[in-house]
Amino acid sequence: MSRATRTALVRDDRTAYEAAAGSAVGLSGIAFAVGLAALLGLVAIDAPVAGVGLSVALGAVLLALGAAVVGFGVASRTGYVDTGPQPSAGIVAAAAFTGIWVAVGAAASGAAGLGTGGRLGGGAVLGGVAFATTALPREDIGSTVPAGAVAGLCGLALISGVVGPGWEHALVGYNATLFGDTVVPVVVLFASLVTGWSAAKASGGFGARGRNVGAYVLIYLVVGSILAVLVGLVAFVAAKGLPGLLNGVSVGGAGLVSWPFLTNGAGLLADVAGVFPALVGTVWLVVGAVCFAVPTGVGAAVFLSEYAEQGRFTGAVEVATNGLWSTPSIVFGLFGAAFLIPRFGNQKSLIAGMLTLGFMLLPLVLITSREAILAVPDEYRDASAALGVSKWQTIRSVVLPAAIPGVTTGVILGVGRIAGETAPILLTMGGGVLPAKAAAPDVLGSFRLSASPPFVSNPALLEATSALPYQLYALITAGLSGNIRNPQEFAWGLALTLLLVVLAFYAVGIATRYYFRQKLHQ
Amino acid sequence: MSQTDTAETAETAETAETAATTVNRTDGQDVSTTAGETAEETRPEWTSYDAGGETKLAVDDLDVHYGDDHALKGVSMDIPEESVTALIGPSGCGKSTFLRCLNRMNDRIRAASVDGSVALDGEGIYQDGVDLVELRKRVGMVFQSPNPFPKSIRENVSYGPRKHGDIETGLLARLTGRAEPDREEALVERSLERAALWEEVSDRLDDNALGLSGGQQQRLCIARCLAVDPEVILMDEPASALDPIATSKIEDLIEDLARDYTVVVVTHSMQQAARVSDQTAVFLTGGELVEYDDTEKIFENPESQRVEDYVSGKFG
Amino acid sequence: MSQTDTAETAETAETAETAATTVNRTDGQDVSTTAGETAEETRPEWTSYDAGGETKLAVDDLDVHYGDDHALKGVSMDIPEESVTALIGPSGCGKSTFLRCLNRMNDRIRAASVDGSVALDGEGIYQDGVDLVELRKRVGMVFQSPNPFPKSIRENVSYGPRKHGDIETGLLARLTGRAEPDREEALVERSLERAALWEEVSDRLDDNALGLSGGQQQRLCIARCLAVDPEVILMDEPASALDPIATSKIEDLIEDLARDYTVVVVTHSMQQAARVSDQTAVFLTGGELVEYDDTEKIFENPESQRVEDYVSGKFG
Amino acid sequence: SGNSGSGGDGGDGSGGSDGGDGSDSGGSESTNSMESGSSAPATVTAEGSSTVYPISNKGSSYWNSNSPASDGEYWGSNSESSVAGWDQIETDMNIADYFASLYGFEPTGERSNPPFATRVALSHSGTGCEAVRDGLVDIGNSSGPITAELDISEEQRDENYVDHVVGRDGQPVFVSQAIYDAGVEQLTGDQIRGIYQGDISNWSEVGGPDREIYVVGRAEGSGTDTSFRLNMLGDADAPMDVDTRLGQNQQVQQVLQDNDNAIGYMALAFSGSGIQAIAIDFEGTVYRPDPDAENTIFDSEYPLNRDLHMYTRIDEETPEGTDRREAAFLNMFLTEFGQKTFVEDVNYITLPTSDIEAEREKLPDQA
Amino acid sequence: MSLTTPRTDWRASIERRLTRTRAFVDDADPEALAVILASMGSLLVAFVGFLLASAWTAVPFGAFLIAAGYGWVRHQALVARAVAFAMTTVTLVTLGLVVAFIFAESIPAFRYETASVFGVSVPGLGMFAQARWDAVSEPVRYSLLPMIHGTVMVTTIATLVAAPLGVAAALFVAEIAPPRVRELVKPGIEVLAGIPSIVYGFIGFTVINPWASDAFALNGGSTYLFVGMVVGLMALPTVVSVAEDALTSVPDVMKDGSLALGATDWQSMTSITLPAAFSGVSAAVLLGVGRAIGETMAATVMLAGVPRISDPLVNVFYGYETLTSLIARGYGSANGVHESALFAAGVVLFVTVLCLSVGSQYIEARMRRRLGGAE
Ligand SMILES: Nc1ncnc2c1ncn2[C@@H]1O[C@H](COP(=O)(O)OP(=O)(O)OP(=O)(O)O)[C@@H](O)[C@H]1O
Ligand SMILES: Nc1ncnc2c1ncn2[C@@H]1O[C@H](COP(=O)(O)OP(=O)(O)OP(=O)(O)O)[C@@H](O)[C@H]1O
Ligand SMILES: [Mg+2]
Ligand SMILES: [Mg+2]
Ligand SMILES: O=P([O-])([O-])[O-]
Repeated sequence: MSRATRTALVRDDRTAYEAAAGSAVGLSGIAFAVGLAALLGLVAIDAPVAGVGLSVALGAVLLALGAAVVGFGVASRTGYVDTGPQPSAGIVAAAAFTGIWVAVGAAASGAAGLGTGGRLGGGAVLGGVAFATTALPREDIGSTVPAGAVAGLCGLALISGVVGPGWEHALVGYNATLFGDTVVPVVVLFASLVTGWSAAKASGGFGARGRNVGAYVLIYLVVGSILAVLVGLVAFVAAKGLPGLLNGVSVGGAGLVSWPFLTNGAGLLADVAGVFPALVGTVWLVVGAVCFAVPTGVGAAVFLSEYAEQGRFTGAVEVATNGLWSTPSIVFGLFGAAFLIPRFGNQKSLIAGMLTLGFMLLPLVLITSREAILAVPDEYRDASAALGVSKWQTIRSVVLPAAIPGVTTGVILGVGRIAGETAPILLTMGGGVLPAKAAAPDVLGSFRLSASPPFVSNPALLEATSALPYQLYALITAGLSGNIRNPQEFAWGLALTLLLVVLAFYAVGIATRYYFRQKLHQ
Repeated sequence: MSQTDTAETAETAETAETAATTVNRTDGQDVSTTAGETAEETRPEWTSYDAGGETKLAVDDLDVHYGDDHALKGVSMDIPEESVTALIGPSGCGKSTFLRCLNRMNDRIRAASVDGSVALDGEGIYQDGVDLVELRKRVGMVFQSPNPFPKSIRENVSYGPRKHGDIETGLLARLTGRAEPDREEALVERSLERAALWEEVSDRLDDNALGLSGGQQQRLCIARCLAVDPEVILMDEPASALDPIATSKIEDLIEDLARDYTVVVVTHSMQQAARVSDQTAVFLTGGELVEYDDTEKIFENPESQRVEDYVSGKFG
Repeated sequence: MSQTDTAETAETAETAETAATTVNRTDGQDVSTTAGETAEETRPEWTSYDAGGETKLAVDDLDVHYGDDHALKGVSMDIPEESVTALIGPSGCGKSTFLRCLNRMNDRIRAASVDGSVALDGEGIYQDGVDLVELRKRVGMVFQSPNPFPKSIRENVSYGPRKHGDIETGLLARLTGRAEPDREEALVERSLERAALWEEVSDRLDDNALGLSGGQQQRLCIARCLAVDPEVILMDEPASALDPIATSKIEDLIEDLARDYTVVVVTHSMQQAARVSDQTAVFLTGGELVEYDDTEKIFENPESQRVEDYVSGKFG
Repeated sequence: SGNSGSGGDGGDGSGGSDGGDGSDSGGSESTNSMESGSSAPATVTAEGSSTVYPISNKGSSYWNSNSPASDGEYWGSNSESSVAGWDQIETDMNIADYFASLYGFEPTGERSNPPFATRVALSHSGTGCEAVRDGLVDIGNSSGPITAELDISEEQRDENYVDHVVGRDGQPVFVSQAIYDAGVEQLTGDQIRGIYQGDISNWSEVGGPDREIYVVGRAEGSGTDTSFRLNMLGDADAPMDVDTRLGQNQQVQQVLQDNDNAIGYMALAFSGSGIQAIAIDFEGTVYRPDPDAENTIFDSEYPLNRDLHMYTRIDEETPEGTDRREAAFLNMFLTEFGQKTFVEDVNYITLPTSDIEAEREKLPDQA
Repeated sequence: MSLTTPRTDWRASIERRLTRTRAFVDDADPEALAVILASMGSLLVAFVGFLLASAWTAVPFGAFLIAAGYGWVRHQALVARAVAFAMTTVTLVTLGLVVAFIFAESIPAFRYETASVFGVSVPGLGMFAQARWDAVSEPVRYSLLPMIHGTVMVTTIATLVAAPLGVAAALFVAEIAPPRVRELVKPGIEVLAGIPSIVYGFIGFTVINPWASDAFALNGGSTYLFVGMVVGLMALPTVVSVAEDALTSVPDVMKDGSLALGATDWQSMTSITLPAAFSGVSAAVLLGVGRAIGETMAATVMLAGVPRISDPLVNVFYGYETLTSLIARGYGSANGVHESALFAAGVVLFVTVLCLSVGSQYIEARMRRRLGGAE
């Protein structure tokens, strides 16, 4: 048992082996990054590198990595270095490599001109070999040799130009053609992932520790890519949108900023076309939705967590709210169109949009408020009750104040979500593609009293109004035209404005939560 | 504990074990709480103690169930006015349950059902039409762990009176000239002084109460309770979360309070019960009140063998 | 505890209070943990105990901070092989912290930072390049509350060896004929037997471990730890959640284990420490190791006045 | 004609205009907002066809800008430029003031503040026809006949709607530049039918390169789609088989530019770079996308040639079908100035003078 | 449980409720009762008025505001409770109305698409029994199959993206990341949830579609492949945050137990944390799938908009139409049965997502019970 096979408590300083494996991981990482750059078209696969095309150079790297990885395995197996491999690489690795090699086999036989049967056969043969190589020998061989072989094969394909610049392969029956420009980077990405994982295992000395390192390398890569996508997305929209957004910005004498993109409409005579009406529309939408959803949601949350007996009724409401929460926004749109529009002047209107978004916001507010109220310690309620204070007084003076941080955070995050919604307002609110400044709704100034029912009216609420996400959609479908001088710039500026508005809500929401948490933990 | 005890410990443990096994064998039931008692019949006369003073709370044949769980079994006892009554017993024996029956805080526990009667100054508090709010104004409660509201110290203390409308504050009151900041100030000072906290916090009444230390928080909760001016004060292990210094302050305070109030205190520390209480009730596993008598009597010469075992630390 | 104690209690309380105040006055610092000790300088010779046997774990000048909180102050002690070392002291004095330093479980606590050195068989476990996995294989740990995995009893016990590759199971191993169900079976049986659990569970090894009672779960956790065959077993209040019967089983087990293993056990019960340990270390408030000696010596004739007060129940 | 729901409430200036008004600087854009007050006539609303949209939107923009006669760029005459048909107008009033005053509205004399605002929403013909039918808007824009859009008889049409034709479109068929360059400069009607009914799927079948054909259609219910089915495939409900359907004309143009194997039908106004209109051979007659050719798609002989309509509705309040606001606005398009500025300049075919006269007949008498 | 118990349960609870109501009515101040009756009554009337689209709705609503305002001043506790109850009812009514209207509006389409099996005519069967959607030319048919196929394609690809990446990222945030990194990554992923779908759609339409068209020589740029990937990215944050909650709710002592036995972090994660949190993690994936199914705008602007089934079925290089994009694109210009068919698509969406939601709630509740029992 372990006492007999005990390995050293303190590992020596990094051995040459670990260092080599570590550099192999690093090299795989670089290959991965270059592959990504090539996929995104940042570098061309036939760009010259050290006298050869990038594709050939990458092939050489992959071949070297494959060889190195196999070397790590062999060195460990022959006892040349001290590692702690387990008897087998395990069923997961075996399955993965079997899958990979079945695909390779099928593709190779297909390329060799064999039919479906040939492909199946080729796949099965190679898959079987891969399974045996992975599963049967000791872990150090099982997790390096198949990996090295994959990388080596990919490398050879690239070096020999079997796959390379100008290569193309029509996917018969799929109406698509694969080109070297996309396939080479994908091959590189894939092969470098495999060698990276395998080399990471080697650097961890195989065994439990090696698996740990291997898994971590993959997970870090995944998270890194997600974050890269996030940052890339925001940066891309920002880079494309900033020229439009900042078009004509100037600082006046009294420090007054003139920001035409945000304060102009897209009217015929406007110097710089702007998104003012849509911005105002979005603000009113949010205000309206909040006015409907927050009192309703908080009220219902209070009733459910403080008054109602926990039982079938509250259970049913919980199922209902969760159901509402996950209902697709377009369904809310349909509902708004069928229910609200006939009731508000029979046309798409601001108030129909407000209420539709309010319906969407309602479950969010209800769920978060309920959580916040339930999170208020019962001690407070007991303490208050023990002082002879009535239930409502307790709710008002103790429970709600303590729940406010949670409610606020939930509302802000919910508002962030609905502010960016398009589908519901597409069906209920509509609005113009390129509205002029005067089309911005003037809700406060439009209240009218009259002697006949409905006694109070507000034409601004009853009119179709644009909002940022809707305007973006309308621009996409209508195509870019109109009086705008640089339509592309305008559209990207609009997209950036929308993104900033929504992200601002999120930032505020997250910061609020962080602030209250800090305050609580003091 | 004398030093000779240590030599005995191994023995004690063994006794405890056999005892526990016995309990198990005779009852045949699962002992989920700390046990280890000798089997013994409780006799009614052990609990029919009369302190001599006016009876403030008369408990008669009180049974409490949590669902199917019989937590308190036919408890009867009279709690005298202006004195400290201690409730002791091993964990889970129903001390807190009993205490919560006295101001009907058990009503807040869904599973709990209470039978029997409790009378405050002769008026049954479990009869129909009792105003819970009124009852709890008269029977205040201080909880095991300090639970001040996340408000300022001042607001914590004046919370009860404000909500009862004894003190009017707020914009409306100020506009109509009904606000009485001076009366509030006086009340806060008096309550904090009684709770022996005034000196420590007088210069920071507007700070958040959560910034106080545990002992200060506990005294604040007592002050908060005093501000409502109750007649009975129930305390559930009021010092369990505190360090010795804070504990001794609370103990002094309890003795002090007994001059004007009827104090009922649950404690897990026999020393504390011995120090502060006038009479002591011992509950044992299963929710029985086994013995109720002068504190001195209970600790020096209890009737019940089990109580003797318990107070001498043989189990629990 | 003898019956005469009760009469003393009032006095004791007062002594404690004055003592505590003294501490406050001399230190001038905030005593946030349980205190009530007489002021006294700790002398190094009180802790420089040599048990005679081989030293298994040598702790030298260990300091632990949680953020700004100094939880353990310059603790040095040598823990001898194949014996039971008890750590006692009031709540919050750093016993658990000390224990977690011995297998570096403190690394998992974000705020914790450790200075000083701990050597296992002469090898420093806080130096660079230490393999935590290897360390924890050699220094096993049993937690305060039983924490079995939500798996079958068998899988719980064989979890460690499986993960270390000592036992192969699973589809692939079975396919390649490398599975050793018999060896696993033997290991599980041996470990459960050592943990005095085999008889109770032998016929339901495939049941979920969460279905066991608290005491059984705790013994299962011990068996799980034994299956890895560590050299040192750390136990943090292993009986605090258990009833007396289960407790005494665990205590027997500990004494038994000391024949082959080095056992370090934290306990809040002085009786337990006295019953099971060979040597006892007393930590007092502030994270100081005040005295470390033969258990008998500590309980009968400690050098430190504070330790004497503590073991005789004057505070804590 | 019907009023929109909001119109009844007494439209205010802030209800504003879609197609754009505004002024030279962003800052003063808001001047038109409140003054008009609640007593002003309701906004004229229009909705529908993306084909008609360039005409009505440009008209609406001009109207809402209410530029003074001295502003040679947007209305009227000054030293630098002369305006088509200006000699028939010769006024010193602002543009909307002038046309509104013809129907008795009080001029405001202010830039960006017309006597009443106009607003044009963009969708497609089907939607526009429905909107005017349901009384949601004053004017329904349509590039297909309302009879086909709403599936009604001509009697029903004449009973309920007034059909104002403001211009004409020679609906061309476009291909991607690459296809045109590869030699597909002309197709027969049958070939196009084959392509749009799924019988022909490769350009090589019609003399082009060996590439699949990316067949682009317009949204069902759009006038362009209806006219195309009607005029090319023979029936407004004829079956079609396309690879994608796009919302509006402009988007078709973009997709044709983005792909190098596409074919699509559009309105004339949307021809642009990167796409090429092709000549179509209908039973031996080749119609070329060139106004000067012998047979041209600008000709009314061209089978795909179609009228661009603005429908108003007949109801109790307006038995004539067109009220004064609508008439004032529509009349602007039926002048020489309007035909040049709003029809020809956006690439459509102007109406012959005789037709203009006939159209003006449908409007109520001027004040 | 026997069959009779629930019924007696019901009766008992109704009786209990009745007695409680009676006691409440007896206890309460008559004026307070009157105020509550007035405010609740007028709210109800206002609601009915609104349902009937009456112009008089404002009157009872105003009455409600006045009564509630007056009651707030005089009988705050009771009125607050009544209003809170009314708000709960509003929430429930909202869900009820959503269901009622979507279903009601879809009835004509289901009627139109009645088909018969074994002589029994089943309304709506035609929508699933053939594959033709053509709202214009004869025979006019409204099959939802092409859109369901599209939705399945998009959702599958999205799940393939969101599930593994989401679970990996959740593991990272919950278990692996150093605290500082976690504090950056967690809000970062939450922010990902905030990016409006139309922005994704815009990027998809202007950048990805043209690129895909080029890179794969496609006939047009719309592909289920890339729509699915974009939608997967959108569903990712849902998966991460729900799965992360599940992972962190596994008690620390379990992980500590594993580590103290000398297992590596990765082993502890795969053998202890993930299995213990399995239901929570699968609920996370289900919720993510739900979001993917309901995602509208990206699909609408990126897909071709032709109701067709790709050939072969799994051809991801075509992108025709999903249920959501069908609605978004078609609503407004459709009328009659065509419009009703869009509501039918909404019904299919709603029911599917509701099932997923209920399923994930059930799974989560099970996990909570299991972990609760573990303590
Ligand atoms: N809310 C509750 N629901 C169900 N059972 C309860 C509840 N509160 C207490 N019990 C049960 O009632 C019995 C008595 O509990 P109680 O809290 O009164 O004991 P106690 O004497 O205060 O113990 P401790 O000293 O541990 O506080 C115990 O068995 C306990 O499990
Ligand atoms: N995770 C942590 N973060 C911050 N401070 C901690 C943490 N764990 C312990 N401490 C602090 O360190 C000190 C010692 O704690 P430790 O848990 O070691 O005490 P202990 O002797 O085991 O007490 P107990 O008998 O109550 O378990 C205490 O002041 C405690 O508040
Ligand atoms: Mg208690
Ligand atoms: Mg501890
Ligand atoms: O003119 P349409 O937009 O309806 O084609």
